[in-house]
Amino acid sequence: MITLMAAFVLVLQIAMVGQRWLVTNIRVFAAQSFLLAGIANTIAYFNHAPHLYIAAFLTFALKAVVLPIVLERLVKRVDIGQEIAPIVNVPLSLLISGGLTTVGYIVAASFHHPEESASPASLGRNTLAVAVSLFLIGFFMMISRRKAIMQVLALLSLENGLFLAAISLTYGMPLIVELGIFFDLLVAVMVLGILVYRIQETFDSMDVTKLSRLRG
Amino acid sequence: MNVILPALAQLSLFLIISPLVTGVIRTMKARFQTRRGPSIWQPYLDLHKLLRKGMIIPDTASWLFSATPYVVFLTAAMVSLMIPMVATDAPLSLFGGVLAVVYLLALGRFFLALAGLDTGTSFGGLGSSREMTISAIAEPAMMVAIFTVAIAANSTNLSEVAKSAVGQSWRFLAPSQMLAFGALFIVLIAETGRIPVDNPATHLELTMIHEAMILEYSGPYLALIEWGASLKQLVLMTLLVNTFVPFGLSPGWNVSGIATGLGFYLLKLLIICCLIVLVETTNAKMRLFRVPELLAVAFILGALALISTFLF
Amino acid sequence: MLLFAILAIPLAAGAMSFAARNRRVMEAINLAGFTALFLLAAALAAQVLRAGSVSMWNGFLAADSLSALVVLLTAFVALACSVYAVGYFREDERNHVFEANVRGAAAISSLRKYYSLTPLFVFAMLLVALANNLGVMWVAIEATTLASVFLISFYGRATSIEAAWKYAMIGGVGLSMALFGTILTYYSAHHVLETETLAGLNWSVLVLNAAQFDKTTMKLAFILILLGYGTKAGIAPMHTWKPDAYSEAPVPVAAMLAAAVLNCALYGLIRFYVLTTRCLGPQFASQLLIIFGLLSVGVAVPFVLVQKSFRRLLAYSSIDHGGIMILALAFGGALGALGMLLHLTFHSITKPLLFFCAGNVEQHLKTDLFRRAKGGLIHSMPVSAPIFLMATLAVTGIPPFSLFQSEFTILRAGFGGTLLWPPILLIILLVVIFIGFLVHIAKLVLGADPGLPPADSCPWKKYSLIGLASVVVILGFWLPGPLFELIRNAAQVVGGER
Amino acid sequence: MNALAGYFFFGGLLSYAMGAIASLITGRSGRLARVLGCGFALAGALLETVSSWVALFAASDAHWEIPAGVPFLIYSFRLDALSAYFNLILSLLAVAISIYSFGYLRPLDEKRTVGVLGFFYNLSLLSLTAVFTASNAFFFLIAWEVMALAAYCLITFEHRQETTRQAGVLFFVMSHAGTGCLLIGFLLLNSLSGSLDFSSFAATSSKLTGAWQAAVFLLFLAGFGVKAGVIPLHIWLPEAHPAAPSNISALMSGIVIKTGIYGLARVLFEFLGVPPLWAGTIVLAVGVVSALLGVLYALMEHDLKRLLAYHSIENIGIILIGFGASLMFITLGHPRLAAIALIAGLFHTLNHAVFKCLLFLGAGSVLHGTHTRNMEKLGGLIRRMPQTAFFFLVGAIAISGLPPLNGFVSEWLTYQALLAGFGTTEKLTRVLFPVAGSLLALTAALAATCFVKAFGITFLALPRSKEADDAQECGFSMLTGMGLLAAVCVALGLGATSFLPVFDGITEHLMGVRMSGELVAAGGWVLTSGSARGGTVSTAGIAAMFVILSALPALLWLLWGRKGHRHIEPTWDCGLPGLTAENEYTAFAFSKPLRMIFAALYQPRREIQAEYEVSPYYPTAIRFDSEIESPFEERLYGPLQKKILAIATRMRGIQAGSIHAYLAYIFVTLIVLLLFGVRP
Repeated sequence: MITLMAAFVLVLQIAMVGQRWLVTNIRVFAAQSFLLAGIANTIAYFNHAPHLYIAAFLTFALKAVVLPIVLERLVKRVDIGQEIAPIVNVPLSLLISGGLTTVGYIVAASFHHPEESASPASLGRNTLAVAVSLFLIGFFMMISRRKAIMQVLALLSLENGLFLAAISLTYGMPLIVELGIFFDLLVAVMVLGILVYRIQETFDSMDVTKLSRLRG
Repeated sequence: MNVILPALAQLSLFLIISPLVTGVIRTMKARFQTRRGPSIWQPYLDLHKLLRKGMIIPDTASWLFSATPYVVFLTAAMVSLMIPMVATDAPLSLFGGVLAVVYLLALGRFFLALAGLDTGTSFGGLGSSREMTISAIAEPAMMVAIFTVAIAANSTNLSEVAKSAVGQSWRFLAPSQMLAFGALFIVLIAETGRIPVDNPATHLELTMIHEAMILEYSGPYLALIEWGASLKQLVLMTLLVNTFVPFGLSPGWNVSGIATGLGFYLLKLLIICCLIVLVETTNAKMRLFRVPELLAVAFILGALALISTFLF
Repeated sequence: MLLFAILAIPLAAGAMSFAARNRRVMEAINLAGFTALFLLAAALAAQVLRAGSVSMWNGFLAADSLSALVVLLTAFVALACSVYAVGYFREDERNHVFEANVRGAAAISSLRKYYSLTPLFVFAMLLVALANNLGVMWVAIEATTLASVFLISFYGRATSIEAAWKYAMIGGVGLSMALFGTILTYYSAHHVLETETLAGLNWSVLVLNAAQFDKTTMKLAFILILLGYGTKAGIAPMHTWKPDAYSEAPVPVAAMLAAAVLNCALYGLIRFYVLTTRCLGPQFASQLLIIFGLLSVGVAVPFVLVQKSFRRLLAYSSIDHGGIMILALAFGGALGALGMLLHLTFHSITKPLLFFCAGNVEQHLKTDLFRRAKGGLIHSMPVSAPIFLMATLAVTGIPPFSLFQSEFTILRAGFGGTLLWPPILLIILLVVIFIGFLVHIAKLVLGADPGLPPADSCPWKKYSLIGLASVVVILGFWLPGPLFELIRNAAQVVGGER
Repeated sequence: MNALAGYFFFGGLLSYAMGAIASLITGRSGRLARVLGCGFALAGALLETVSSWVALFAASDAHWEIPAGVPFLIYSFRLDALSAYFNLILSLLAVAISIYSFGYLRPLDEKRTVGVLGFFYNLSLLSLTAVFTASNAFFFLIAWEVMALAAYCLITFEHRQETTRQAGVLFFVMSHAGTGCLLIGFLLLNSLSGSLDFSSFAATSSKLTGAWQAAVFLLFLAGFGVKAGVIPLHIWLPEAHPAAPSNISALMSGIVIKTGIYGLARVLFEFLGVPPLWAGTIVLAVGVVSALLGVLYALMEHDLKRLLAYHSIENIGIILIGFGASLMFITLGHPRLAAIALIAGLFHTLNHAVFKCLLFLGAGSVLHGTHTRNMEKLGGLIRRMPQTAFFFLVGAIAISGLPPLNGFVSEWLTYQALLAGFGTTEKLTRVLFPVAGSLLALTAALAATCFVKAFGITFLALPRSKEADDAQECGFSMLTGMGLLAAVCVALGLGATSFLPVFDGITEHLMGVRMSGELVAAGGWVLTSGSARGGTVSTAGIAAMFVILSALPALLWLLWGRKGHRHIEPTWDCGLPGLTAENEYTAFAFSKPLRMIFAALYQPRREIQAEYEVSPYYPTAIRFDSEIESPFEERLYGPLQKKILAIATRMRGIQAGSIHAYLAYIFVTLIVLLLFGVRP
């Protein structure tokens, strides 16, 4: 079941790659984060890892609710709901993300262990593959999208991949670390948000390809 | 004691013979050109006249101008004591071998060239420029030839060279020796400023070399320079004849030996003079910038001589 | 307690200067704070030398000699920068830079931004060095990025926003890779330690059982960490943010990025390097490090040879030095580790000097472009210009300045190894880099008098320069015994002997 | 004995250091800084002279180790014969230059920069001493680079001129590239011997064979060759030496380039073991080429100091001929000959140091008196600056290798070594020796030509410009400095035989033979080529003969010359009245024949523009200029530099400003490494 949810997460990620509407992208991201929270909960339930509940809750609160709202308000603020033309066109990007998924599986395949049957690794293997693919695809989205805010979003989805990896491999990091990470995430989004806003008002556009004055 | 007498003897011989050689060559040349020409004693008369006269020092010249004649004369005189003339052991051979000879002559030339520049006339500059150039180009050829000889005797000490040559009288027929001789002969022509390199008789500005440097000299200074020049010429000829064909060199300084030695020596000189005259009369003066080619030939000959010592 | 104080002081300083209402107070707070910090750092170093290592909160914070060294250097750089910053920003205010760039913003608010964010920035760096837990260390490093983004966009020019954006984005990606690496390390340790408490990521714990970690996972982990913290350290090809950030940030910030953040990033890298070598042996790590090291030094070459701005020139110099240290790590052995830490120390003392000189020159010329400068600065800047030339020679490893000693040590380590071509290639590249620097800076400093008005009047800027310069010169002839002792112990930590 | 040497040695170092600091501190008052700087330098130089003289004849090497406050660094000095010899040369020159500088730097008193000059002058003396005496590779490299640094600052001292700055940068760049080679070389030796100490290099030299030996040889030849200025690594030299103030040029040409020679001597004869034959051949060839090309380019110069700089290249070549021959003899197993060749090289090192320093100081005085280095503007100085002219003439005779001065002696020894070399092998290689000898002869003759030009055009006849016309003889201290060196030239020439024992220590250490006994005959009057039969020369004797024979002209006077008296009259000049400076032969014209003879090398380019109104046969104005090609700059270094910069410019595309590209770099790296990491 976890594997299934993980698969959904991956699908959503690829959907993001395919999706060109900014607001929709944000919503998809929210859904993805929601699913992640679900996964976290289930793992917490099955493997009696109480601290994961907190992680799950934080994920839900932050990634599925707060951040999307913040981002959407930012989008409203700088009113750019319109189309964004990616650097790599959609079919090709879908193809590439497919390739990246296979890379993810290849990488995950190397995680053989004597205690193959033991639960963490077994759910590890598959979800890890998903996690790695999430990471890579998120990374790829940062490269392929022009809009600053999309890059932020991509970065966040990439973080999602990490979160998935963490919970699936090791039932999440130690709690303090987990908290620290979330705190950083929050601040990061704030900082990036402000930067995006500054970019918008300085360059009258969100297109980061315009940011190419510093050379050599 | 046993050095001083020979030294005096050889020095005086050199001083006496050197103008004669110049005279002989001039006269012979004249005869070859079917002129009567001056008597062979003319150079002595010239020297006598010049020494008697007063002299004029250009106001642009410095003390170098006055110092040069002495340096030229003294270096030539000193060199004449370093090479075997009638006896195998030269009086001052210990003070310097063939290298010293070459470099002492170079010292004289150095000052002469400076004196040429010292007066500030364009002729002087022209002369010293050409003189230094040609002698510089002549240097390697001369050295290679000399090295061939020195290596054969494995010594740069001329007395040693002569001794070893006397030891094997017919060695000069060896190809290396022949080649070296040829090289050195060409150098001799260049160094003594003879046709086809320079014309000692001319004062035609375009072709002057040696004469151009000493244009401003007069009186005793001129005499010293001229005498020095003829000494140098004799020295080089002696070098040529005594290192390659050392016939009749007396092993020591005894009267009989000296007499025979002197006889042979004069004979050999006469032959060399003939050769020189032959060259001078049969060739025209070269353009200045053809001279290096001639000297290149000399260098090649010398190098061949070296390599042939390796082959044979 | 000491550790706590070290962390608390900058936080307090930050908060106070955020509350402060006028410039002098902020300056005073910062100066006082960082002076105190430096003293405490020295005390910590002394204590570590005595006791071996210090820790508190059952090992949540821990300082062995390596962390002590990094803390000391960070504190030193922070102090130097805070002194220089006073003069620097006063000059800016005199030139009405703030009004010009940030629309409608008063100078005071910009200054408050600087004076309150810098302590936070420093705090984060100190936490990096003092956190025993690798996860917390990651959090701290991420925090350094976040704290410094606005310091880079400080002047609010279009270009500085661009620089900040690139910094944030590339840094963000890099750090997420680092986080991934951390997770994998945790995982590979997980099977051995079977613990889910905090201790599972405590370096002091991990290093003891690193030998049994899962090999493949550790490989992947190290790769990710190398890329992640490598990004932060500006190792090619993740170096691209550096020139932009360094040339746009205010000089004190740039100096801190170049001299202190670099240390922190490398510190993080070293921690994992030790685990990796314990787990996989030196071979795997060093082959990667050699490639990245040479790449970084090599990538600097063309940009040093052909460069239009001296601020960016400095950035490439620190890329090149990062590469050198990475190579030192790769050459390994006791000598390599020692060489690396010597280089770390000398670099973070010499580099700020170079930045300060560049800052003075830039404020004097109102530009950082070579073609706008007419040369002959030595006439209008009798202090900064010669020191600039001196610092250039020092930073390119010309004796008698200290960086030559460390580079020589590193090269010895390199020639001690099996591969001879990397050190030889390194030497060649270093020579070329020196050429580039000399040509550029000599053109700037020497020459006929262009008739600029005399500068070098501001005592803050002048004496911070002279002081630092004399430290650099002295280091060339005398490395204080305790400091060398500390470095040697730290090298043993790197070498995995402690 | 050693203790004594030690006191003087460190006293000297201390004095240099104090001089540096003192002149830096007192920089504000120029006069004080000048006096202190030169004074301390002089004191230090004197102390060093004593210490190295003592050490030269000491029974055992003096060796001191002082721990430095820096990791791995030990200030370890070893004053063995070789070091002492070079230190002797250095201190000798330093004495003369310091005395000279008192007067030469006086015009700088108003400026504050004199303190800086004094600082770097003393610093370079300090580092030079360290270079010659360091016995630890790390310390040696530091001293080496400090020396380069000080030299750079001294060269760029008059940095207002563009050319000076470029010269300085060129020097530093080349020198640093050379240091790179040295670094590699020393580290290779280090990894072989496991220690940085010179003695350990020497101890393990037998282990050095095959490719390693070849690598080490080539690296050091290049590294030290740059500093010595051998062709084709010489391009910095004719730029840098003239650019510096003349007293500094004297230091640079006199001794700084000799550090390269010292390094070569140290490495080739001590660390290299038995070198392959080709090594010696290469050194010989490099020597010949440097000597010949050096003098040929010198001939084309009309800038007095550049001319002298090119002659440094020539003389370095002559020195290397000796070294190369010596190496070959070692390989062929003739230690005695090797010793003679080495002595020839080392002796010429000293001689060149002395007379080149003298000549540069002379050029400095000319510059000081006329403010120009362009020979075409000079002339007639022999009347205006008589002493300077005389000293310069001594130097010129010495450098032209004419008897009886010192240049002749060392060249004579070189010839002898080369001649003897012919017998050392049956292979065709033996022809190399006499050929090299004859080319050396050509070099010497051309050098004489060049100095006829240099001295004749600069000092003789009529002044060619106003500056030259109202030139002033320079002050006492400058004359003293030059006079001292001139005296040394004469002394080393006439007293060569009594100086030879100096080399015994060196040859014994390097070849295990003491030669002075065999090289001297006839009760110290005569210098032999190892055996009295082989060839002899006696400079003292020649000088004596000059005196004795001058009785001859006196005699002639008595016989004829009493009536004749001398008048000073206007120059005859073939009857053309009114000789002016325009009539004089110029330096350019003087070297014309050689320019045409060696046109293949020089590739002279000339252009003549004549303006005329009536007909081309009556030009109103003629503009003529001609330049010769400098092949190494134009064919080798120029294109290289262009290429490198072009590549660099192209590579800057990496940083094109697009964040997507930047992210892509990381992304690709990540994927590649991940796959690399998980590969089975």
